[in-house]
Amino acid sequence: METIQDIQGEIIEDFGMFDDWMQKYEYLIDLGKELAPIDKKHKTEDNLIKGCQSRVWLHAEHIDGKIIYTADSDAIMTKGIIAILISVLSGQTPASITDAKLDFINEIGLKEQLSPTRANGLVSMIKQMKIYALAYNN
Amino acid sequence: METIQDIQGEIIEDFGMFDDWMQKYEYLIDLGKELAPIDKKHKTEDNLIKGCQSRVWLHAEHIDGKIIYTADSDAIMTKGIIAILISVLSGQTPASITDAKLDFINEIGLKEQLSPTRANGLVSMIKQMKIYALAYNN
Amino acid sequence: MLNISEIRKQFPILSRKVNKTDLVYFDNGATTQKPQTVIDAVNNYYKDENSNVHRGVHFLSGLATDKFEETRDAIQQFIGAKHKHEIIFTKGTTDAINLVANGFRSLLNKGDEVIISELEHHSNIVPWQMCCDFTGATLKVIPLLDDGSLDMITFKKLLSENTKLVSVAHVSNALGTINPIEEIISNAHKVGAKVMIDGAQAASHIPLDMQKLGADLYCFSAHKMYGPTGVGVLYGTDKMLNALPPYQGGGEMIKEVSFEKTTYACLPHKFEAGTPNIAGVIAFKNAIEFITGLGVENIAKYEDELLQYATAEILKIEGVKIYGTAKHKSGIISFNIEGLHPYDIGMIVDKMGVAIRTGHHCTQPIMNKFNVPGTARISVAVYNTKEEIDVCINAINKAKMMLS
Amino acid sequence: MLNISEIRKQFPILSRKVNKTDLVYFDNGATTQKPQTVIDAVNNYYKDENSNVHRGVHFLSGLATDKFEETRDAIQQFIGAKHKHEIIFTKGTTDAINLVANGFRSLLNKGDEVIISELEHHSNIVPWQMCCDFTGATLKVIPLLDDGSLDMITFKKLLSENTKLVSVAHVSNALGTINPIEEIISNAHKVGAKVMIDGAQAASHIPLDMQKLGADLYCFSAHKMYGPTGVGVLYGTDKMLNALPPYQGGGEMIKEVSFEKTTYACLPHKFEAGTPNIAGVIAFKNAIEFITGLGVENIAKYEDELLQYATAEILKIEGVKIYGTAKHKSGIISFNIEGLHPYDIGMIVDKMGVAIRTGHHCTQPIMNKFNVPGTARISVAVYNTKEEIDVCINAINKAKMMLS
Ligand SMILES: Cc1ncc(COP(=O)(O)O)c(C=O)c1O
Ligand SMILES: Cc1ncc(COP(=O)(O)O)c(C=O)c1O
Repeated sequence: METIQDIQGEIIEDFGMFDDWMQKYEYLIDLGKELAPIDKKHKTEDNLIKGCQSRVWLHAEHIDGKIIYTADSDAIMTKGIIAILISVLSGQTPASITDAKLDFINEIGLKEQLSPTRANGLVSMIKQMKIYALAYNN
Repeated sequence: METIQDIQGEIIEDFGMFDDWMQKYEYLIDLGKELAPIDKKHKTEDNLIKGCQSRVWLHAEHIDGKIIYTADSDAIMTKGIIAILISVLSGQTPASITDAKLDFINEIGLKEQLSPTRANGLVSMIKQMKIYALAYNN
Repeated sequence: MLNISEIRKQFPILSRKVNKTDLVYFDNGATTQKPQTVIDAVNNYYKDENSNVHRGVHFLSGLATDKFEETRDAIQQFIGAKHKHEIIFTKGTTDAINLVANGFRSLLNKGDEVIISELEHHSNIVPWQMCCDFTGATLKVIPLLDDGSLDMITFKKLLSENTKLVSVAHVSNALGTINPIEEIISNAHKVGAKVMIDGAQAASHIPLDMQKLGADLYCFSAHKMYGPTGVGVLYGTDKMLNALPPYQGGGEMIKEVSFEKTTYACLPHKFEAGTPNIAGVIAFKNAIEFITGLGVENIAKYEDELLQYATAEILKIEGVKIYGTAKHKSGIISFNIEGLHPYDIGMIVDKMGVAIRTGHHCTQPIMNKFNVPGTARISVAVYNTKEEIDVCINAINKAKMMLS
Repeated sequence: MLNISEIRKQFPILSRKVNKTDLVYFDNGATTQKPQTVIDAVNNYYKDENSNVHRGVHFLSGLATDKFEETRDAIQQFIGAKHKHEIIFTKGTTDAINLVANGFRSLLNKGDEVIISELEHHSNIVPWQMCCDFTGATLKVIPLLDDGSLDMITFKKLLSENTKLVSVAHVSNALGTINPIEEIISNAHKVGAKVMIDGAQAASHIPLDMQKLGADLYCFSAHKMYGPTGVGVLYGTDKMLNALPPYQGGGEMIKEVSFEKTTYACLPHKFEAGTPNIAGVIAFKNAIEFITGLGVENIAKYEDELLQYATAEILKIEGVKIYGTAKHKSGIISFNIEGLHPYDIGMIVDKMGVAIRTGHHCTQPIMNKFNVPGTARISVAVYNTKEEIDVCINAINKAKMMLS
């Protein structure tokens, strides 16, 4: 398994290839479409993270000392960003997840989307991912 | 008895002689000091017109078809302005008081003191003087 | 005829770039941009006039007070109020409605009824829920018809001698519907109910005459009518406002304070406790002058042209659905495109410089009625153009292509 | 050491003329003047950034929201609050106190007691009178000693297990007294009472650290601290604010609205219904930066020098009496001259360009205590100078001559 740091490096590299916002957004849309679906039974009210505009469902499982996340959103762009976050954090150990510094966010120009003042639920989602990890870390 | 219009003309003339605010204020202060005192028994809560800062007492009597005003204030500058208003309106008939246009106020540079937004009770006092006149006019 | 390109020049923000392209601002329902005269008035106030208002005897205090009160005069004229003291300055529409809803806590009893409608902004729902919770009064709701207009037949059935207040929007911020408020007022008055109108989306779009209209209470926000943020107006008839108890306690709203007994000042001060947004109120006058300079009728006519044009263009988009198709509409268009989330559309058109609003527009009951999580919304102001609508439609089409 | 002449240059209004002479502004307790950076921030906001905050997905909305929230961060740091969501934006101090006093309507019962003091501003009296009227709780008042300080012995006797809240000013706006709020807080907490501090006259004059201070609630107004009009802050501990019910209903303060059931948003949004004074909040950050740039300690030290100097000079005037001679005082001097009405003094010094406040300063109980209709008040800010004090004293002497 690659480390969180490695994966972040690859993502930065991927995004480095784009010349403009359109390519970047198209990539996000593709990622969103390809995101492995969440099991229907996990798309519950309990797993719902409410942003103001797009809804995000997040589920976490602890398998062989690793945490596996699945998620969904009703907005495709949000789903694209979720796909990236899952590719970085899913399958990692609880400890490495709680310690993770997600500095790739700044470098790929998604800082705005992930600003705590934005109303898309993604910041709460990252927080929730870390809370799950923390819970399994004990 | 001079008409309201005549008296206003004289006041404008008086004030025309002053070169600066100091002379004007000194004159007002003198007028304030010389204002005929209100009868103590008329300095009642009922006759009190509350401005925010200086208190004004106003009393009116109807004698021989004319209205005689007496008034007082705890601030001397206010009293000076009252003295002028009384010199214009006291001793006139109810009808001429209710009809009076007090345009001298603008011309002698007291407009500010008598602006409806100023908190010295003078605007309410003029209103009250007219209300008395109106009452006696019926 | 309005000269729109001259009007645009008065708005400095309209020449800024967003994401390297020209800003196309269609989020006017949320807040409008400000003309230079309004910006200058704020600037001048702080540079040359700043002082606390009322009570002060020094020059600046007098100056600031006079200018502050001049805005009250301007508003009185603008909305045709009978008395100057019927104009109360608030923080905004929300503040104004809360002031009234709080006051009605002492006027309502169990068994009384308050009527609002299904198309209200949350600001005209929640305060009444709180008021009814408190008093035991019942909240009744005028339903929406499928075209986004009010079901007036049901409204009339809801009215009874128990109805104490009807509070409805003049114009719906989510659907654009212009409600028949004259009819609502006259029917409500027949049963002895008071009427409050939320004019947040109407005041710079529809000519107002309070004395003709006969509403007991009417309110709006400066920031939605080319004016500064943090200023609103509550109009109420002398009689209605005198019947309401004071809202906030503090300086300026009292006549005399002692620990034994406090007496309250007259209107409008009774409802204006604390230092107001002086800069904002003073500059609001310039916004009013901007509007009256153009003429509200002219603005309404031009905005209606934009509405008709934009509606026609949007309907050409395949799979589009417009929410709110009532006969009487103001310049607001809410829509969705089949299979797409409004958030995604908003995000993408933004990259092309186009600012539209997406979401529930603080009108969740409307979203529930149409069974959507939200909509994309275009709302126009007098400085918008048909060319901008074209840019916007192009951007939406591009977003649609990228997302499909 | 502060460079006052450099500081003065940042305030454009200080170079204006009043009645043909230089403005000498000593009405800072009512409102302070604004530095160029604050004026520019408002200007830039309207020219380049204006948009409604929160909820919007387009560029300007994000920009305005980020800047709006940056002010919240700046305030958190400025007052040493533990959490960002403990900072609530209000219209001003009066609005903040009313928000809290309204909330305590659901926390107080008959038999409970609220303690305020005899030196409070009406804004910290009337809301509690209204709250006690409503709940049947009793309002107790800490008396003033002759020097204008609180009678702390009586205060301790007033405290009991019935005391649910103590609300006092940090600094008296009429007397300048700095109250021993640390002692008040620790004593109140011992009996389990909550403490609210009205910091309107303290926030730009005395260093603040909420976590050290331990107050449950603290509030202040931007316009009294070099910031824009129409903005205030209510600080409350997470725990205290969560215990208070929402105040105004509207947009932004809700999680979900339906006619059956409305749920409220988390802090700080729960208390921020409606479109806020966005321009004002954003520019408030620049005022905070102005203050921290100089250092509150440095400001306090310099203002104390001005206070000492002015006090000594005023006492040279024959027949003068200063109200408020407590040991711990902020830069506020209230006085009267025997036989003269403060209104007359204020009117005359104004003609010499000197702006002082006269009247009851919204503290009628203090006026009653000292048995005067009002006082003349000098209140200093960091841009004032000893030379200005000289000008002011000269003007007062001249007024005295004219009036005697
Ligand atoms: C001690 C004190 N409390 C409260 C207030 C009220 O502040 P605002 O008018 O900004 O609401 C003031 C302002 O005069 C004050 O000096
Ligand atoms: C119809 C309607 N009512 C009330 C409001 C609330 O106005 P404000 O946020 O200015 O208080 C709005 C603004 O969105 C609105 O559109």
